[in-house]
Amino acid sequence: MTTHHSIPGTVPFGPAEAMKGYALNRMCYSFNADDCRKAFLADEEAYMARYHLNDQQKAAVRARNVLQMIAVGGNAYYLAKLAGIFGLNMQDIGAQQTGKSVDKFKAYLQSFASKNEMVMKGGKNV
Amino acid sequence: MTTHHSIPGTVPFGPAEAMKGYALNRMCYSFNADDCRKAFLADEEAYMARYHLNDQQKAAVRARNVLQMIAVGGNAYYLAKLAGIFGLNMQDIGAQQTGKSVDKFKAYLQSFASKNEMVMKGGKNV
Amino acid sequence: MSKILGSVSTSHIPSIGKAIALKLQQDAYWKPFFDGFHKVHSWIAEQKPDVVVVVYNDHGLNFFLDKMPTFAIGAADSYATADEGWGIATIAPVAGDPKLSWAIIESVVEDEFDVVTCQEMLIDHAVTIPLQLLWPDQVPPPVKIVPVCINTVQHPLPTAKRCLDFGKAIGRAINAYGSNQKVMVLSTGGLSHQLDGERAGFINAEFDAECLQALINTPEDLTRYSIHQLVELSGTQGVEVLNWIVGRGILGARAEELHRNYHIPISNTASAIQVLQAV
Amino acid sequence: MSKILGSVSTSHIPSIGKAIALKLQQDAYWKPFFDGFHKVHSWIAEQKPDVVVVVYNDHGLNFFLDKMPTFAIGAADSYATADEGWGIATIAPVAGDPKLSWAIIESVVEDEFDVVTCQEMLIDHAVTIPLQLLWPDQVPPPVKIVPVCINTVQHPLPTAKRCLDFGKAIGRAINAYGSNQKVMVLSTGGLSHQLDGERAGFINAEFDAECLQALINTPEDLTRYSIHQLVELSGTQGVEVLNWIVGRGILGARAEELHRNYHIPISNTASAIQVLQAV
Ligand SMILES: [Fe+3]
Ligand SMILES: [Fe+3]
Repeated sequence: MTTHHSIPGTVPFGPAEAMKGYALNRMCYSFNADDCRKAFLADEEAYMARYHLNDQQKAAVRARNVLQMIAVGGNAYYLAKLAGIFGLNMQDIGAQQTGKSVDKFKAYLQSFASKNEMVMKGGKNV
Repeated sequence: MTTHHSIPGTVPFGPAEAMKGYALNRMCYSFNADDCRKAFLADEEAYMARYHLNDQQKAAVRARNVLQMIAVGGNAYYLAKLAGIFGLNMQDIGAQQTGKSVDKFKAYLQSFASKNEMVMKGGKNV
Repeated sequence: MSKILGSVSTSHIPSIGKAIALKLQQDAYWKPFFDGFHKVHSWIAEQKPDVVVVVYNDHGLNFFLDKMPTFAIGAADSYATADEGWGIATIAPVAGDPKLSWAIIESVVEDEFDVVTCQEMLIDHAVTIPLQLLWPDQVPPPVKIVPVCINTVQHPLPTAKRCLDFGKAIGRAINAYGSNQKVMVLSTGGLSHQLDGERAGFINAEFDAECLQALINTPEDLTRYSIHQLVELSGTQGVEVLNWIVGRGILGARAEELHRNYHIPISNTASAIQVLQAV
Repeated sequence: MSKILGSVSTSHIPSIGKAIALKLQQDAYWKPFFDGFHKVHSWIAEQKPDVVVVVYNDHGLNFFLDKMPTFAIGAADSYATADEGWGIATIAPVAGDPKLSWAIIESVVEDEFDVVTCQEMLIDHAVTIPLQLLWPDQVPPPVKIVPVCINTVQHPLPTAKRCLDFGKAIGRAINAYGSNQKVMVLSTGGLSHQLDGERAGFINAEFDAECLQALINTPEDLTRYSIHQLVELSGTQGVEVLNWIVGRGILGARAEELHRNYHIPISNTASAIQVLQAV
């Protein structure tokens, strides 16, 4: 596997994650179908077993903990479907992962707005 | 679509065939599954309708006519699965398409055996 | 001969779909974003494209990790949407242009691009939201589409150079295609954002500014970045800028920037719009 | 460093599978074909490969025209077989080598090959029959595999030059891979045959001889042929020789031919076996 310097707080979804997370991501991919979402909600444990999640993956899902899900190979694009089932939006997820309140996380995003004008002007003052 | 000089008796499976033959090939692809083969055998017309074959495709299948199937977009790799249902092997199909008896078709193939030695010797007398 | 008019590039953030469904265009949060489309609408009204080549990435609707393409091109009569699992509205199927699709596929394969050919293809919010933004009153839009899907999901991703070259190859195919159709490019995704990890919420306006400038007439400048550097500079999902790079390649050597909008934040993303006219 | 030993190339005609199941190896029709494997068996016994990169084409089991890849590489722990619809026996799953698969995938994508990555992949007779021919007494075989699937089904096909270059890129990836594994190449398909159309039964021994000679040390000579010319010269399914060209590319610049067998007809096909040792 290619190795790079690490980027703090960032796990690019590469071969190691793809192998490790396959079962979890496959379960999340199934949530495109409404009956699969319902089956998961009706019996979460049975559904995770059917998709062969390992113990760490099951624990991460039970804990609704996104960082744990990433640590066990979850991919953001597929995890979004699971987050949707739990009623979490992208700010909820961002807040959870960064240890901020949702309001603090939104304020953090808002703080970048001060740069809008610079970019509109062609980044001349970069 | 790219055009080339035509090769007599030969239709490379390209874009025109892929578009035209999609429904027929999709039906043939389903025959990987035993229950689909059984469903086809139980009610051929209903099965063809379910896969949206057009009238020419249905007629070619009803006639068990391989050249017709190719003319309506059938691809050899998928049609092989349909031929299997009809109990036709590659020599039966070859005979049908070339208008020979099966024995004549086999003899035709056998006639090339005279060249084996030339190829084994490195094609020196090519 | 078919003619490439230019390109519209835009973010495809899912929450935009909800804002459209709830008619929040005049809401204070949304107005700076939606107002960015007025000039896009007048440019489209003036240019009247017949076909739109949509360069995007799939978000786990049509492709899964069992068979993950680097580059995929749709070749269907019609492209349906479907449930993505988290409440994004589906829209009526969008018409395809399979003959143009196949002309592009034949040309780029001859040019040594190893594409996946999709005669059935579900399109997700990365196609439907931009189409709704460009033609807000017409669903389905009054154009045919050719979807071009880029892997931004599972590394290894295609390099920025490969993406630019892929776009150039598509551009050559369109220019050689013998129709009178007017072709528009629609590139979707980005700009900087990161949804996952402790760095979630990462945004990099300086790098976005650099990308927007380079995309006008010096897209080669972006090819010096490795994928790892692009992740570092634009975020794990900010690499969707690869879609913009492919789209820029299609336009050809020279372009003029007619319009730009940049607005932070929409959801967790630095939203951006850019209209480039081919010259 | 891993080492590329050489390659075995063989036809993968479905009826071979039936002959194996019915134990017809000594039958007059089959003996000239099966006898061609004695030297293959002794070469393998002497070389003891750990991993086999199998270059083949799918026959409508794992891929359909909805999503048709040009090049696909398996990256699974294990590859199952399945019902192909016309009586070919399935065999026990074959072990994969996902780490080598991913090393190849990362390297060839960096080298601008746009592969499909398959973490689940059904293998068909084009993989299982050659494995049974090479290890007749061991099912599953005592090796791990990396399946590499080439589109020979739906035109446009990758050009012969692109196939040779793809093989070379895979070879570079294997040579750079830091393991002590001994890697063998297994290319399957061909040689000349045509199943469909009024030209069904077409065979071209002269062209097959040219291919077998060129594959030893001048595979570039084959890249002057367009796909259309390859169809004309080797038949609609004879284009499976593209798999052999990819496999030859993997070996590197120089090879020595240790063994050849050529026998017409097996079913409708000019069957061939070639063993090349990397030098
Ligand atoms: Fe996205
Ligand atoms: Fe074959």
